[in-house]
Amino acid sequence: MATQPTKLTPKELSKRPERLSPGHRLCAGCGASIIVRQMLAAIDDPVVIANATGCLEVGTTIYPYTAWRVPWIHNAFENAASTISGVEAAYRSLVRQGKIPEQNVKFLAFAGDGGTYDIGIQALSGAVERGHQFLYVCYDNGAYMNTGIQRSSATPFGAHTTTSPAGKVIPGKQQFRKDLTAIMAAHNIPYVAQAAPSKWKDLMQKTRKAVNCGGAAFMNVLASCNRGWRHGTDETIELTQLAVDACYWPLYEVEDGEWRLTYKPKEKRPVEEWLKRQGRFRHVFRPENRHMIDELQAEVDLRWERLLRLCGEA
Amino acid sequence: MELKGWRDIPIGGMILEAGNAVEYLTGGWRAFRPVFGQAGCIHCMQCWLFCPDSSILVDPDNEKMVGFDLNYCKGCGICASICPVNVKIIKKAKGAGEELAQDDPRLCIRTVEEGKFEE
Amino acid sequence: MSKFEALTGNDAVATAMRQINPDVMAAYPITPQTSTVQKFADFVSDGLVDTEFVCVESEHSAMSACVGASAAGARVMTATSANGLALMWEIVYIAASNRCPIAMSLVNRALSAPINIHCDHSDVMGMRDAGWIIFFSENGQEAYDNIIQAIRIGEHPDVLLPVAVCQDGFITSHGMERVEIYEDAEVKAFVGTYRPQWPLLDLEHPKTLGPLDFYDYYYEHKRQQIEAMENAQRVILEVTGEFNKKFNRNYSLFEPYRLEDAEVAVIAVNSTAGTVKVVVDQLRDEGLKVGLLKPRLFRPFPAQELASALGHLKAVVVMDRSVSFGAMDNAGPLFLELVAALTLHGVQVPMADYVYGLGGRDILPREIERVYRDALKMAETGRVERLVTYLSVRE
Amino acid sequence: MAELTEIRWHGRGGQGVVTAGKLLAETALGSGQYFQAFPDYGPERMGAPIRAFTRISSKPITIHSQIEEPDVVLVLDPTLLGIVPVTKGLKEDGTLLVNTPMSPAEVRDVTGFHSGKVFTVGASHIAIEEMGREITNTPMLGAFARATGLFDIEDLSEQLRAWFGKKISAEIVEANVRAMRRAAEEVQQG
Repeated sequence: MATQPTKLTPKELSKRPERLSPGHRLCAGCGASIIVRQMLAAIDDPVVIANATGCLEVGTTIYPYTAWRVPWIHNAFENAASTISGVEAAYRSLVRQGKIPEQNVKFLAFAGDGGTYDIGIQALSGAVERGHQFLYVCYDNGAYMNTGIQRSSATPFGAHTTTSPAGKVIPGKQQFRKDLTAIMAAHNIPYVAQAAPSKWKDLMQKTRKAVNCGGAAFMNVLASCNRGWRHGTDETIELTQLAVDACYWPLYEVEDGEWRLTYKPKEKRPVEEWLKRQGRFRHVFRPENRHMIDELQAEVDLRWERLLRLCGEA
Repeated sequence: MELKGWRDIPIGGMILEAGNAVEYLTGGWRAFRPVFGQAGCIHCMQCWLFCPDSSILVDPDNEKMVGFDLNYCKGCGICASICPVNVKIIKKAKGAGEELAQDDPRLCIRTVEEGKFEE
Repeated sequence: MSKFEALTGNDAVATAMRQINPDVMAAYPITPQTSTVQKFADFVSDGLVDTEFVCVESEHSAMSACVGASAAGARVMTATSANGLALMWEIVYIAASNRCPIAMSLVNRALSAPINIHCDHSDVMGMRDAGWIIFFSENGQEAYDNIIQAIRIGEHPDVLLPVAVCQDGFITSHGMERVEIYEDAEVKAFVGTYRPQWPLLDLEHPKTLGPLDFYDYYYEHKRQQIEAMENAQRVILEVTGEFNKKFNRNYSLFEPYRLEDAEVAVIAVNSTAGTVKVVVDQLRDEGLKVGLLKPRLFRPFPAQELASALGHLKAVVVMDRSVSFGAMDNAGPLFLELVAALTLHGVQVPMADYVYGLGGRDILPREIERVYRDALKMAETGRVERLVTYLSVRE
Repeated sequence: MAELTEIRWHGRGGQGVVTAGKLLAETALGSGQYFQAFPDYGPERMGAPIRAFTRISSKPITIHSQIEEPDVVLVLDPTLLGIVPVTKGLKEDGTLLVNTPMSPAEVRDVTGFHSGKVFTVGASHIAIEEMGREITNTPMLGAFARATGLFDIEDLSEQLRAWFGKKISAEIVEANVRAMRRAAEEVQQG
């Protein structure tokens, strides 16, 4: 009798052994480790994980210590997807040849937005196009946080980073965030989703769909970073949810090409409310920059309307 | 862990003791600490869900939240901010908390192995 | 019973790969190695191998997937050339330091720019210090023999290093020659099954591979790599000996050709060594005491053995098919390493370097004959007129 | 059998020049000889003039350089005569074999090669008649065998069957064999 999957309630989940041990060196209040803990808690099957270079990798495996209680490999910055595709190919081959038993192993790759939107997008696109059975998770904290908050294509419009500083002439990042989730949906793979740890059940249900979709899956998960976003260490979950309610980070899934909204805020918050709480946007509240808030709001609305249409909700 | 020579470590940079990060106590990072009103707790385990450092201690048999693992808690205060009980029973207090540990019954310091809870 | 076939160097290597039947092959096409991967793809789609063939989107991902698969516990092979190897650069070093015994067919081709699809050794010479074991092959037969041995050498517990087997792009990779192909069962028996000691897919003993090393441990891990490279020569001779016995071959660290009683010798690798042999025979017919030393193993570099094999000579000339730009006299890397090896092992002999064949330019017997005449003059006068000569470059 | 015979093929991309070289190599293998067959690779686009090289010997061949002074030159495409210096480096007593309706004498005038032996054969014509397509490499092999005496027609026929056996229908294989044997008969020397 196939054992029943663990019920998705905090009580039941809290009984399962932690796969990411305490003692890792991610910053206090880090969104990424919450995401990893929640997603791994949702997967009952054995997992093998690849990481790209980045905060998660650095913070969890400073030799001779490792916080990983599951098989884990880091290769380089731009190849989490191709590395895990090699591990998955080995598993497929060794099982097919009867050299190791089939153990329903789930293969995951975790990488930050820099490692996914920018330097790793080619390996990601290649691996999903080849149809390896794995889930690629991007913990999107909106910049190269590990190396000191440099701008990535995931950095929000207007945000201050060390390579898109809020200067007198150029006030912060001038481009809108690359919509990577839509790009991955265009790969027509079985499962793509955007999620956030503040809506933990939604994140966990999506994780389960992703690891059981029978093919390549991609999840983009908002990971607040109090260092980079400049907010209090205790505001991680609150600000993550505010981004969702402001529809800057909508929660939806694309299952076999079917777009479905999985959360609709009762009251859509103005994006300004989210910006106001973060030091990286302080400069847009100066009179001469306020227009940037409107530009960002317009873009957020444009993308939100488009998403509603795609999900048949408009 | 005292430093080993090259003949005494696995080759290829491998780490063979999974999860040995538990030997590294990050509790020392705290500037704030969680203070816990055990009586008012409804054991909803939200704090367990949102703790970045797996530092919420759980008694799985009785499905109860029983305290914080101050060996690792970095004092971020997320548990305090998301605790759904209207009168916040987890507060973010100044100080790392060690000096209060001994006398304050509400603070429970436990070392945790594999998520199991030991007295 | 082995059989003789008309095979290009690429097809010979592909045949070896089929017989080895690796668990995973991750590769990306690049001239001139491509027909190896094409041939292997036929084997895969005809069900002649059990290999999981990962057709990646770039060489960077080829080596990345190889590292993932090898770490997982699979026997892994790949093939590349020139710019492809250059794109793998970051991961070539990681493969070696993760101690992944990946076997790679490296079909030598000039590095860009300008882009050039023909043969020279700038690619392998560029990665010679990355921690890989490196073999040279004069022709398709040697590439076939070397890559079979590479599996056993790389996977030996005292070594556990990746191995690159070189051959010359187009000249031998696309040149069809007579190749002796051993029986499948014999090759299979020789390579045996791969028993990884710490496979990532061992769920009972979860491992972390690729941690962050600070300055407290990085050096120790590198010292382990040095130890592996030091063990490699012994293991290579053991495996080579076993191979020679089983398949009636005569491989070693290098091949001396009419060297014992020679006064002067040329040192050349890969296909050019074959052309040099023809010239040696001609000059020997004229009564001139000339010989050739053809290195096979390049990393680890058998300095001691090379020095003792060349100790008796009156002049030594090295032929380099690449240039170390900005190194002493802009000489070639093979020359620079041999100068060091000989000098430090007490062999004081006039030495000169002839850089030739860059970007596939042909090297003709008469040009090699001139090299020998220069060497004979050097032996006579004891003087080196020109340390580095760029053969056949138009002034 | 001369110890080492060096052969240069001239043709255009897509005319099976490289395949012809390999066919010859397989035949040499069959008769216990050593050989090398290698193309002069450039971007071999359809129609572009290309060269291929073959060496055949009774002893192992270790040389790995281009052939500068071939013993035999074969020209698969007559239109190359005016464009490519096909006889460059051809040995004094060498053999030139051209697929052309011209006579050997006319070929000597066009190429200026007045020594050695010149053979001509209407390989294109034979190919079209026997195979319905202008594939000249197998007929030229027949003419080559006859002109140089290096190979026996029967061996070549067997080799063709073995080589094409799996790849194309028996009917086309036989057409190739017929074309090859006809070229062997119809080749003229002058």
